[in-house]
Amino acid sequence: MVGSSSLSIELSGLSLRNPLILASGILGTTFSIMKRIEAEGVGAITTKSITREPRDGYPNPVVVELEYGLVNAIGLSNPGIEYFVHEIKLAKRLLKIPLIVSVAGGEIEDIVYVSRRAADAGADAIELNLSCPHVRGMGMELGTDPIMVKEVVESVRKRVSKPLFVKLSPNVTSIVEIGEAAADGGADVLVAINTVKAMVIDVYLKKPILSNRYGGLSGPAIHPIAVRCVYELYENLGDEVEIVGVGGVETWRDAIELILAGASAVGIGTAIVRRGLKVFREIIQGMAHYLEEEGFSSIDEVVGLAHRR
Amino acid sequence: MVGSSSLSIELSGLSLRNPLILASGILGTTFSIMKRIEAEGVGAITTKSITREPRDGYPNPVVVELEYGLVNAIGLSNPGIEYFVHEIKLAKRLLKIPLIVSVAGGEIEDIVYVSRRAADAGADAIELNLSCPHVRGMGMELGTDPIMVKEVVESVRKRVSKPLFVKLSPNVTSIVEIGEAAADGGADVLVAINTVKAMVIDVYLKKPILSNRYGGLSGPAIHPIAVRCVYELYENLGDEVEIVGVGGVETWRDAIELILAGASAVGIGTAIVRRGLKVFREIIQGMAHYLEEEGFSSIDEVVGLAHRR
Amino acid sequence: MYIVGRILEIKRLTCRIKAFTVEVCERVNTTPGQFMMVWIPQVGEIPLSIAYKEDRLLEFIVAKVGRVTGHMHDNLSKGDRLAIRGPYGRGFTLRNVEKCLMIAGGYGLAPLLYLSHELKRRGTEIDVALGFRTREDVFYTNRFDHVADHVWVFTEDGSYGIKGMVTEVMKKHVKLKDYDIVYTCGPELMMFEVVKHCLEQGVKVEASLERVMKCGIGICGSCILDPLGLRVCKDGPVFDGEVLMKINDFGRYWRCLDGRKVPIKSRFNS
Amino acid sequence: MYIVGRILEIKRLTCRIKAFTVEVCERVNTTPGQFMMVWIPQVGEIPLSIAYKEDRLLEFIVAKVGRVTGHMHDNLSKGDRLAIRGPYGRGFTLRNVEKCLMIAGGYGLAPLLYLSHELKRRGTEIDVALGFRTREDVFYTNRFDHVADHVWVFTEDGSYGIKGMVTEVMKKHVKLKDYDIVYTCGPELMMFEVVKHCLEQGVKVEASLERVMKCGIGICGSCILDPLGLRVCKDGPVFDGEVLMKINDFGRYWRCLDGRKVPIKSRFNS
Ligand SMILES: Cc1cc2nc3c(=O)[nH]c(=O)nc-3n(C[C@H](O)[C@H](O)[C@H](O)COP(=O)(O)OP(=O)(O)OC[C@H]3O[C@@H](n4cnc5c(N)ncnc54)[C@H](O)[C@@H]3O)c2cc1C
Ligand SMILES: Cc1cc2nc3c(=O)[nH]c(=O)nc-3n(C[C@H](O)[C@H](O)[C@H](O)COP(=O)(O)OP(=O)(O)OC[C@H]3O[C@@H](n4cnc5c(N)ncnc54)[C@H](O)[C@@H]3O)c2cc1C
Ligand SMILES: Cc1cc2nc3c(=O)[nH]c(=O)nc-3n(C[C@H](O)[C@H](O)[C@H](O)COP(=O)(O)O)c2cc1C
Ligand SMILES: Cc1cc2nc3c(=O)[nH]c(=O)nc-3n(C[C@H](O)[C@H](O)[C@H](O)COP(=O)(O)O)c2cc1C
Ligand code: FES
Ligand code: FES
Repeated sequence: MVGSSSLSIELSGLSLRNPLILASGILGTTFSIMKRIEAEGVGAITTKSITREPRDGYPNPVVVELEYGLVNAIGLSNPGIEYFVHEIKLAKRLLKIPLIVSVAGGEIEDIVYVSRRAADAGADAIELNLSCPHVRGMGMELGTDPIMVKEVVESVRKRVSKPLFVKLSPNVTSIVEIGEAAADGGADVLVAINTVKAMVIDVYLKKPILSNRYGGLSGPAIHPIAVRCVYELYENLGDEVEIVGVGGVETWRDAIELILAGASAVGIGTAIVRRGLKVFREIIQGMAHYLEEEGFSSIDEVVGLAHRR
Repeated sequence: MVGSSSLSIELSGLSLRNPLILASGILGTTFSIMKRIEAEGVGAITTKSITREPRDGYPNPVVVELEYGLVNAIGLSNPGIEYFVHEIKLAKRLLKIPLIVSVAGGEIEDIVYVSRRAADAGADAIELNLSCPHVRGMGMELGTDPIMVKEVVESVRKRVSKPLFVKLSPNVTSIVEIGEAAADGGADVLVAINTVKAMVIDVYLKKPILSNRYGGLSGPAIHPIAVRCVYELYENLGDEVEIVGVGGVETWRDAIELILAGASAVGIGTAIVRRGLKVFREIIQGMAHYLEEEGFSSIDEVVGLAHRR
Repeated sequence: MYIVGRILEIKRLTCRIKAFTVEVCERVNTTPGQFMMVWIPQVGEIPLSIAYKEDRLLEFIVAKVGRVTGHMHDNLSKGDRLAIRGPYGRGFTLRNVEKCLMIAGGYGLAPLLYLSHELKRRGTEIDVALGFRTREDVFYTNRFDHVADHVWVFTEDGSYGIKGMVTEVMKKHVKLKDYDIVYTCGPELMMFEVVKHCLEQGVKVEASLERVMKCGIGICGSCILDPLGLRVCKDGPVFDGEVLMKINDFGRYWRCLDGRKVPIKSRFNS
Repeated sequence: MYIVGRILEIKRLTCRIKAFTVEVCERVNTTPGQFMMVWIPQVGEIPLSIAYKEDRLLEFIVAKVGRVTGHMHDNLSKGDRLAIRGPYGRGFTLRNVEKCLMIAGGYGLAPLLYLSHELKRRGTEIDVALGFRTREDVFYTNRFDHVADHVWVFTEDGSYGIKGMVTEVMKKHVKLKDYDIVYTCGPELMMFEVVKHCLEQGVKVEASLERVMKCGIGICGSCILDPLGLRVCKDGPVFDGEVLMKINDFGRYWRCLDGRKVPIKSRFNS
């Protein structure tokens, strides 16, 4: 492949053949689909967020397709860590690329427990998805309070030596404040952004479509928001952590934009609906072409360039 | 016009021939363009946000067009209240529809001053745009701190008897908390939402495009976010205040969706770029048709319907 | 986005099965074997095969099995609105089929009904075998009359038509090699038998699978088949028999709402 | 979104005026009179008329008047990149023009150059009058040679061509009634004179205006003309003379960056 060697990166010690990562919650449910996605060229895979106990998720409808994105409220449906440990082990046996296990929960001890089980099962990195309603936080999302964020991250950091990713929500007054708390807690990598809180109402049936009423907006609609968040994080925390940019990436241009903003790697989710699994290969080819055209010898050189005066 | 009578509303005591309002910052700069937009059928007009002193705004580029919206950072360019008073007087002489004057500033006393001058000049209502960096707040936006919001609104409320609108930013952890503060301060109407903080980087020139680097995302991309915000506000504050829904409205469906979520009226901004000034007439016709088809005798009956169990 | 539809007619076909004819506000492009996600506000959303289509009319055949289908049976009536999205998925092969056999179990006849009408238009010669448990379960056999050359109806207890399992049609009633392709839809164990036998006989076969579906558009991962990582909603629901034989899950494992696998026998009965 | 362009050539035309030929990465559909917003990263973005177009080549004629144009003159060189968006606005009338007169002042010849080539392709007979202050300011008169039937060049001091204001062409050198339309671009007071005279003579006239532009797409309100509420960026920059005569601002008021109006003489001189 054209210039593919120059696309490889090191992300918090993990070697990725290219900076594309399957975002959490999109298809990362079984070893079999992970294997298939690896064959499409992706650099690393994030699993669906796993909780301590199995969760059915919300009843259907759980997703609404819009012209420029999706609104989803799957409700963290997952088989629970006990069952998922086998999936991790199978995946690790079959995959050559790094496997990042996403962990969710409403209580610190659950999050620590799941993280440890996942790490022990062979996860190459742990990603904390802190957008669950926190039990002690009275329905408030864990990821919106810097004090709680620091506490959770610290607790996991103490018990898990693998690279620690923290996924940030854009639904906060200051994503930098939350990012700082995560970095202070010991996060190696910040992943930005999760979906943007949204709603879709059907004008004829006159009800919110999602069974949970509220959902998260993803896809092209949120791309400029993701670019802003990554840029802000890099400007303020670029020396302390690495950043994975996620949000509305559909083309190599979108990916490069996030990298210029400061992302070392780029997550892909919703694009799979609109472009199919071939989207990975398309973006990789486009990025390789861009590197050559623009005279870069490695994608590393592009990271954060938009900050240069 | 088909069923147009049933589209008329009362909004905080103002009579609107239909629920469409020109959003602040879009063309509401001179009496002449306001007159022209009135002729396109709009129900009320909001002016560009006016500050105490004239402001040049940010240097170009100040806007980026995307496929599904705009990112802008005009920088509150405006001629200052001293000059704008004449524009208000001319507008009031020529317009038959209500004129809402949007007011911005970084200091409470400036905001109160501009509000009073605008009210005295004949504004039918005052809308506070609290997304300016607050001087005392060390760069933090005035509109992101509930305590400051309440203080500002209260201060204006004391000196201005006209209907008081408060425009809310979606870039906060809880828009309901800010809305509550505004309602507590004495706001009659909450306007949601302002633009979503965003950024666009050119991959070849490798720089943020806007001179201010950061900008605000508007247009279809933010519509589901606006629907969510209006729904949340109506659920929590629907008994205390009226709501104007703004954000990505391009068709009558988008407008009705906001009304079902709880908006009494609907602001239109970016749609003018993509659909032209005729967008007002198109939406009005679509809404009238919807009312008939669905058997409503007045648009009032639609407000907040999506909340009904 | 959703397309809004209005129920034009509801027909009670058996005590467990009703047919809903829905008029939708815009034309949809569909092919037999595809499904739609049908949303009943404040109740839920489920995948349903397109059982028939004509202009802006869509027909769904709905077996009452649980919460949403129960509500559809008990509370929906003519004139009610529902919203649908789709069509989704990959349908049956339509090209280069001169002669085909369809084997359906229960409401599995739904996609085959639509398929038979579509193939008839293309001049295909069609034989159909429909299986039911007992006389009271039999429905819609007549809808195949004008399109099929032969229609065999089986009941397990022999209370109607031929006594026995519908799968026997392959072994006793036809010369399988005469067909370019066999299409099957119904209980998975039945389909498993059909696929296995057809492949043994060297006859092309396609089966339409069911799994729990959440997104319906290939991203949530709730309908994955191991070990190939195929998505029933996107890569299926219709699969080629050769592919199915490489899928361990086929005929063996189903996934619950939380994604865990359970043996298929325990939950699946026609 | 922006289209990225690379500067192929920079020509110094006078000490205040340079021509930039830019190769863009994709073809753009333009019509004479339209403008583009040209962005020089970390410097600024300004509106520029399209002065010539061929395939993926765009030519801009840039007068050095301030910050951005100054930077373009002093710091840009061949091979540099810039980004442009557009084309924007409404251009000149192209249809049903058998014979036309163009009256340009200074760099106002830019849109008329492109217009003359486009009209020539359509078989229009073209006469052109170009006005400059003095000999050193004269440029590009030859670019009209192959397309125009007559080219008159005026200088205010008579150091080149005909001595006098270019507006005199209407009164002394041609029979205005012979033309289907007069096109003009240049200092606004000059255009004001042209429009007024043409309308008095009953001849159709179009003029291309300049105002401070921020958005360029008709929403920021910085380019509004009172009292009709016309937007130069969207409803213009080319306006019909009849319309212009209803605009108080025309020839009288300019708007600053903050939106306040100032008398035009104080800021505008060719
Ligand atoms: C592609 C596809 C096409 C289908 N076509 C038809 C059709 O034409 N007619 C028809 O009657 N049914 C069809 N089904 C099955 C139908 O979707 C389920 O019967 C329905 O979702 C059950 O919903 P419920 O709320 O009534 O049941 P629940 O109360 O949710 O559960 C009752 C039973 O149904 C099972 N079930 C739950 N969800 C599904 C699901 N998504 N698919 C299959 N079984 C499920 C459960 O495991 C349980 O055994 C199809 C399913 C798929 C995947
Ligand atoms: C539709 C349109 C087409 C134009 N076409 C051309 C062209 O082909 N060639 C050319 O040289 N110039 C053209 N201009 C004018 C050009 O845009 C300005 O000269 C330029 O914006 C000034 O930028 P600056 O940063 O160099 O000047 P500044 O430092 O910003 O200001 C210098 C002077 O230019 C004036 N000015 C500022 N902004 C504008 C503006 N947007 N339009 C006009 N004057 C302005 C100021 O009032 C001041 O007098 C056009 C303008 C418009 C609106
Ligand atoms: C259907 C769906 C399910 C998701 N589930 C999860 C999840 O379980 N955990 C998580 O951290 N993010 C989840 N996300 C968020 C994505 O990982 C990603 O942050 C977001 O969708 C933005 O990226 P995109 O625009 O490329 O999809 C989900 C997104 C979608 C669309
Ligand atoms: C170019 C532009 C300028 C704006 N200026 C202002 C402003 O001065 N004051 C304000 O309160 N909102 C301003 N807004 C926000 C709009 O009023 C509106 O809240 C937002 O654009 C969402 O609506 P829309 O998607 O219909 O444009 C501006 C928006 C745009 C696009
Ligand atoms: S139902 Fe979501 S991937 Fe198939
Ligand atoms: S430049 Fe913004 S409206 Fe014309």
